[in-house]
Amino acid sequence: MKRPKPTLYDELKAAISSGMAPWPEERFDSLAVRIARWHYDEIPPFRALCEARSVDPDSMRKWRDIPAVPTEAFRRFELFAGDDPPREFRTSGTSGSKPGRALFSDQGLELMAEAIRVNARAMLLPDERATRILILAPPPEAAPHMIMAHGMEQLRREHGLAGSRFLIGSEGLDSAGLMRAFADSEREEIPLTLIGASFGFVHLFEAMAERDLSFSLAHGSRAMDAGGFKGRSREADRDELNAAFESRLGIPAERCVNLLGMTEIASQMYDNVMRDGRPAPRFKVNPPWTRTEVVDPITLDPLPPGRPGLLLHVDLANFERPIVVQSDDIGRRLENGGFEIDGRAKGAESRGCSLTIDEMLSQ
Amino acid sequence: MKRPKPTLYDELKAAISSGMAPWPEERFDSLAVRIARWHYDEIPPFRALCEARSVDPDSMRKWRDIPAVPTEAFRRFELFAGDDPPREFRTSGTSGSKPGRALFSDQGLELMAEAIRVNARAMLLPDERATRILILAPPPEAAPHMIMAHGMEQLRREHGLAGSRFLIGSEGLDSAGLMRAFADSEREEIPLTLIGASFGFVHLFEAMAERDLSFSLAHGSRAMDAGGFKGRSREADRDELNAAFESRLGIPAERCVNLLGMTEIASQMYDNVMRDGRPAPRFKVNPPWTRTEVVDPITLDPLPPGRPGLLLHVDLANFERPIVVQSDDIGRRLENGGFEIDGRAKGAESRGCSLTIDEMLSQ
Amino acid sequence: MTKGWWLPAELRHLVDDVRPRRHATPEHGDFDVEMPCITSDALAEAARALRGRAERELQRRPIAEIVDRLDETAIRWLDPSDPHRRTAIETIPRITGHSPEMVALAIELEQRSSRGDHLLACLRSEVGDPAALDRFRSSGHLAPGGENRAFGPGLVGGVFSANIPALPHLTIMRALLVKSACLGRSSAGEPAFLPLYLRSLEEIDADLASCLGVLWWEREAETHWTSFFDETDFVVAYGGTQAERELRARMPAGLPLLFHGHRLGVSIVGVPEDAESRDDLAARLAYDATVFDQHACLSPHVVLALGSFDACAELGVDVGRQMERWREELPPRVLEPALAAALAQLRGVAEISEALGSPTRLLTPTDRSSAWTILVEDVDGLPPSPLDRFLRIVPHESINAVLERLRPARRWLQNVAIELGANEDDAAALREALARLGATRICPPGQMATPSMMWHHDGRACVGAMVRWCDREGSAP
Amino acid sequence: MTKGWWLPAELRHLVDDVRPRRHATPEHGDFDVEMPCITSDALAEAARALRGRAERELQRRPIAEIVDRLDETAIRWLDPSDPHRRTAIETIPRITGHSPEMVALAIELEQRSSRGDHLLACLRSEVGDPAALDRFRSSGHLAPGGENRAFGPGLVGGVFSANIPALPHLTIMRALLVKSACLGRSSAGEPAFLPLYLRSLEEIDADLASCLGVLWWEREAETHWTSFFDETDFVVAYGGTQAERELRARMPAGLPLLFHGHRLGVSIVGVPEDAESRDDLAARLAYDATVFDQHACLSPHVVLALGSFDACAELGVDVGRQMERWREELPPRVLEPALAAALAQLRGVAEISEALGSPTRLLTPTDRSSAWTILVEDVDGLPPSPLDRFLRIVPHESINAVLERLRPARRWLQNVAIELGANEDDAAALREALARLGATRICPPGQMATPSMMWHHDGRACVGAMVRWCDREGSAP
Repeated sequence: MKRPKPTLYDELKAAISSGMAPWPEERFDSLAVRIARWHYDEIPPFRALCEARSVDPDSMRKWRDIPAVPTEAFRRFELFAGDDPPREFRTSGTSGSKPGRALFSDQGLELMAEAIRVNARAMLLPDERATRILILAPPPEAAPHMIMAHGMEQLRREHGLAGSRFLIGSEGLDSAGLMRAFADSEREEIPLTLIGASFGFVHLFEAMAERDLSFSLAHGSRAMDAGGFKGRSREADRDELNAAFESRLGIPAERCVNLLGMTEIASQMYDNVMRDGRPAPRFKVNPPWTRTEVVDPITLDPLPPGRPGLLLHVDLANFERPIVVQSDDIGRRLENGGFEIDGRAKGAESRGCSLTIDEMLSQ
Repeated sequence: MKRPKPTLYDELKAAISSGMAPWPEERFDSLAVRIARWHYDEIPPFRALCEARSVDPDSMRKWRDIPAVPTEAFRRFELFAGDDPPREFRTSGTSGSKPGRALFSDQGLELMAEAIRVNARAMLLPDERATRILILAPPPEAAPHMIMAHGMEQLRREHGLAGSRFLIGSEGLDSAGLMRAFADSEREEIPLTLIGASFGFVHLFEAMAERDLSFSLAHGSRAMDAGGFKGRSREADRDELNAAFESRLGIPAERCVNLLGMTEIASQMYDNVMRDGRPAPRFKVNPPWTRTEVVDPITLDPLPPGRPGLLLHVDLANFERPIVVQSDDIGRRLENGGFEIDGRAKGAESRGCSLTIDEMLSQ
Repeated sequence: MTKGWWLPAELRHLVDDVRPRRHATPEHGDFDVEMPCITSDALAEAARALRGRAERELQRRPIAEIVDRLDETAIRWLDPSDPHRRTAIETIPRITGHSPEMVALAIELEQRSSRGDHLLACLRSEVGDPAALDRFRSSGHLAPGGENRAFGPGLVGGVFSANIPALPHLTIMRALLVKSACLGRSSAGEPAFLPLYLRSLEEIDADLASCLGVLWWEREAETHWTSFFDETDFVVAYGGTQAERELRARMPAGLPLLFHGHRLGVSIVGVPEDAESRDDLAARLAYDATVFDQHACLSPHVVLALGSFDACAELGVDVGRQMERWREELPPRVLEPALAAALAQLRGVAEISEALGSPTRLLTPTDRSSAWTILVEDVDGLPPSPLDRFLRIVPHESINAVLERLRPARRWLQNVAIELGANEDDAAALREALARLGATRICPPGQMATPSMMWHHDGRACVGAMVRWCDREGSAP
Repeated sequence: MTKGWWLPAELRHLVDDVRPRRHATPEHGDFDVEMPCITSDALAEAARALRGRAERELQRRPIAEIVDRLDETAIRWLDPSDPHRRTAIETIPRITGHSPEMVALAIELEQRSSRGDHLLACLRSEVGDPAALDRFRSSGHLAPGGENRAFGPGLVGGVFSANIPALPHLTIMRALLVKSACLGRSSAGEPAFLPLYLRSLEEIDADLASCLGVLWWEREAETHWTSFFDETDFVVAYGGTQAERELRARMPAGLPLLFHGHRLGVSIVGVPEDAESRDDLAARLAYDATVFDQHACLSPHVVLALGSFDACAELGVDVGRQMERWREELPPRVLEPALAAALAQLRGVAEISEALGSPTRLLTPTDRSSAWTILVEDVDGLPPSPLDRFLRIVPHESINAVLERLRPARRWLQNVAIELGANEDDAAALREALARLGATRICPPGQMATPSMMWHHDGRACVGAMVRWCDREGSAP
């Protein structure tokens, strides 16, 4: 039978619900190891990886003993320890390649919801102010496999004032509706929470600049952008985006948070600025049921602060899926314990004239 | 001395001022021949042409005896019998080639103004209704050499209600101002007279179609478009343009007149529809001090109705410049005595791969 | 009704329907040509089918056999009794206004240079060893043991202009010479010749013809252009500057294009002093400006003459006399009113200039007909001719003055006929200078209309440019 | 500071100022290269000046003399004591991360094929008679008496990618071979080699070098691109799909472009049964994937092997051993973190697959370093390699299975190394099939990195494509 001892799920859920206070290292390791041992039994590719690395369940004592599963493995293997029938989310993927898949049981969805709730309250809504939430994304009905839309819908449902909604329909962004909502916020003093993909905001501000539009949104408004600028739009500087939030909408930098989220993990890492109420320093914050390490890409050894390396995430809320996930994002550890993500690595430029995967798939 | 016997100028001006009633053929021929004889003395290239054709002043008895001067000659020679200092208008010309020049003394300008006045009253303003005149062209200050702008300014000054104005500035068309003016007309019931280049209206309606804009202008509104679609914009059907006037602005076809005007002659030929108060048949009308013949391009013999040929204009208001002008426009005589202009001839397409003048100059 | 399209029998069902398109010439009045109605999807299907046919049919054929078939076709077209030739000579004048005599001459000239030996010489010039189109062939250029293999692009898309009567088969031949299918969009201005040519090829070798097609769609039919460009591997197009702009705007990036745009031909001559030589030269100058009614990219616009105005005027009189002779043997196109109107403008201005005593001499037929115009003129710049047998003769003091006049037009320069008389050193220096300036063909007067298949059209290796190579290098260790 | 630009002395004043651009490699840390600051007007002026120099300087020189000077330059670069060569070998590793040994090998290989006899052979192959670049030459292809004259485009614009170290001089040589000036935009990723090459050419022949320049401007500097394209007559560019799109969007219609985009190399081998043959083959497969750290358009991404999975795994072990050997002789590039991260993903998945018992065998150095990776894998499709010595070996049952796998990648196919063992009939059929599919070069394993100057790069006659012809036809009457 696939279901774990109820106590593990309940214990984890209770721990997450307890809030954002740091956890004792032992609690984290104990939960991590117990989940990984369960995964060893239930997720054959994970067990294969353990075997390849000569790790057996008993030898796992701390989370560092748990082999990291590469995100690429989510494309190639079914990595799921939960109940059927699962809910499936997918990575957007490069055209031509299989998408990565993240499967959730109802229980798993509930756990993710709790993680989102606790994290968002602390990092995005620390003032507990009710806002109208406008989401520059398609609604979950239109994008049932998009984990981002799922999480945003939760925020809208749980925290949004009347009029909170998704603004991307089958015809693209409802710009007119969005401009009206900006004007309403300015006039009626209803604060907004704007949520969307980073490159979507870049396009929005470009379009507003062309028409020379700007608004002064109600005090208390805030913005959360997710994802990077890579690939889909011209690379834009984070400072530039924040400056546009300020100049086009009157949202100061300390109320603009960037979010790191991935389909392959259930939790997200927010910027600290909204929580700390100041625009600098800016870094990503791990909720206590997660860890992010900056490691050497080949040896996976942790790197000292400042050195660029691969981001390795541990997310206990990923409960039914591998909890130690090796991304291909590059970032740096900061002296203060937070971390930041690098822009797209410059490497690609120097790949010679031999065909690269991206090149071939983009055709 | 260059000035003609005062009686000739005064006689001509009085005749023009007398209105649109047909002239006895004798009066027309007598004035034409007297002007041409004066030109023989004062315009050397005209005299040279007469000599080449073995025409001497005494042998001219009817206007048909007067050699036609090609419009191309306005580029190559100074063709002016009037007083100095002249006012100069220019043809737009193809880039790279010299523009054609039409010179006017003060007296000549006065005569042209009278011709414009009498003609416009009959053909554009037969209802004598005051309208707000909006002109989709640059004002004369900005286009001092453009004969069209000069004539339009006269209409604005003499017939326009307050708010009549030119709408093309250094930044191009003031679209916003124009849309406001349309809205005002609709709301305040002030009829408009729209005047502009045909291809300018084509662009306007394209832009309005993109934004799905339409207005119902005040009753009594009308439009006058001048020039064709050739070269500057995609060839558009006259019917299509008239349909757009109706659907975008609510101006019915019988209130849309096309105007044939050329820098090389002082008078214009309007469509009959506004005068006749019905949309069909549509043809060009010669004011009584002008004639337009459709002739064989090589022999210059008149062609029967329906046969396409070259338009040859006789314009007594051209007083100080050659009055018989051979254009390179193609048109047809109608059975009812009016004439119409063909679209750009199809000839160009079959010119082979040898370089043509237009090709070379357009580089 | 004359057909303005052709597809191999098994693809004809792709054309839903046909409709007449009316042509009107001043001479013959209205004449209808049957044009095809085809959807953009069917167009794409036709293109794919033609490419597929070429892969199966052309790749397995020795190139020598393909050349033989084209040669047979040319031989038929050179036979005055050939029915397709006769149809072309009857039909094309009713569409383009060219005289039947001129169309017959065009067919004669074009098919003479379409013979097999010319095609092979073209391949040898531009591809090297023609058999490399059949199999790997040992190469004299690579290191010992090296081999070359040559391929055409697969499907050549042809976009034709209403150009010289009976010329567009050249693109078809070039495609077949690299074993590629060809799908053309005919010009609405002269859609009749290619279908006739393809029918004759079909009669000779239906399998070969099954790789070819010619269709037509509206210039504004964007989805048709998209289908066409999506399915073609190489585009050969003819037309003017505006047509080129439109084409490039529609083409996807990276699809190769050989665009044959408008070009300028000129003659450079010393005016002979003795009347007999002058008359001989005049006959050839007149012929060059007569053939194809001056519509070819090779046709002369102007004679740049070394000599005084008076000498040029004498030459002009001689050329005029010869023009009159050619007018009888090869009657001219009757001009549409718009072209006649433009001619009347130029003549009128010249008449005034001449009467004013400027160095200008206008020569026209005694009946003032539009059949031909010679304008001897000391003009500024290099005004192109309005064509249809309108030839300027411009006096020059020196070869340098000739070159200075040509310099601004260098990018359009195509064919230059040269005859300076005795001084061969001057001629050699002039040829070199013209070649540097941009001329792509140099010949004596009288031969401007007869380039060979080996001539580099627009200076390009038009067949070579379509070839993709595969080289075998290195030897087993 | 190492210079990232070069202009002839008399044009250097056009560069207003210089500024350092920092390169960081994991191995060497930060390293600054001096990049030029130039206005778009000055860029246009430089371009015009270079074209003018070429008209005066190159046109009057016999092509044989130009070839001799390029030969002398190659000889210098082949001399290990040459100071510019030594500077290149010291500098380029600090910019690109390639090892000095690899840079030295790249210089060696590239300059060996830049010798005069290779250049002349290239001209003979693509232009025919090289002397037609000097004067009219009688042609064996035209009718008797016919002559050809060949010209380059005037000014070739080069847009370089940070490609193989020490390769971009190829474009300079090709421009000079058609007597054209060349102005390059260097790649920010490797701007050091060309200035060194141009300095050595300047020392040998300052007049020749005075027709050449290499500059740099920001990718987004629109007015610079406009100046550049307005003044150049032919563009040769290297880069990926995105770079090509950007370039084409910026280029004016009709400006010819030879774009060398990304390409795919593969090896097709029969797995030898005896250990010695297998080891010999493995050495050459490993060498092909090692040279240029696999960055060349010719480099193999994958070995398509005829043999069982187990045979492939044996071959893989041998290739791995040889990779280890080359790792010492030609140390690999140290990967940037992003590339290492991508490699770690691929390795991680392979590790899981293998442990799950899939037909997968991952071979890496014993220290798990990123130096090389062999992945024996029965994979779907044709996943390209992430490069930097990552080689897949994929088992196949038949040659048809190999061809089916390659078919979807036909438009990227470049170089194919073939070694099937004894069956030469199979090899001949395979070569023909690959050539049809789109391969542009076929060679034995071990020779993928050493194409000749006569190879048709991307299947094109890269020098021939730049030539404009003027033909003399017809004889005096």
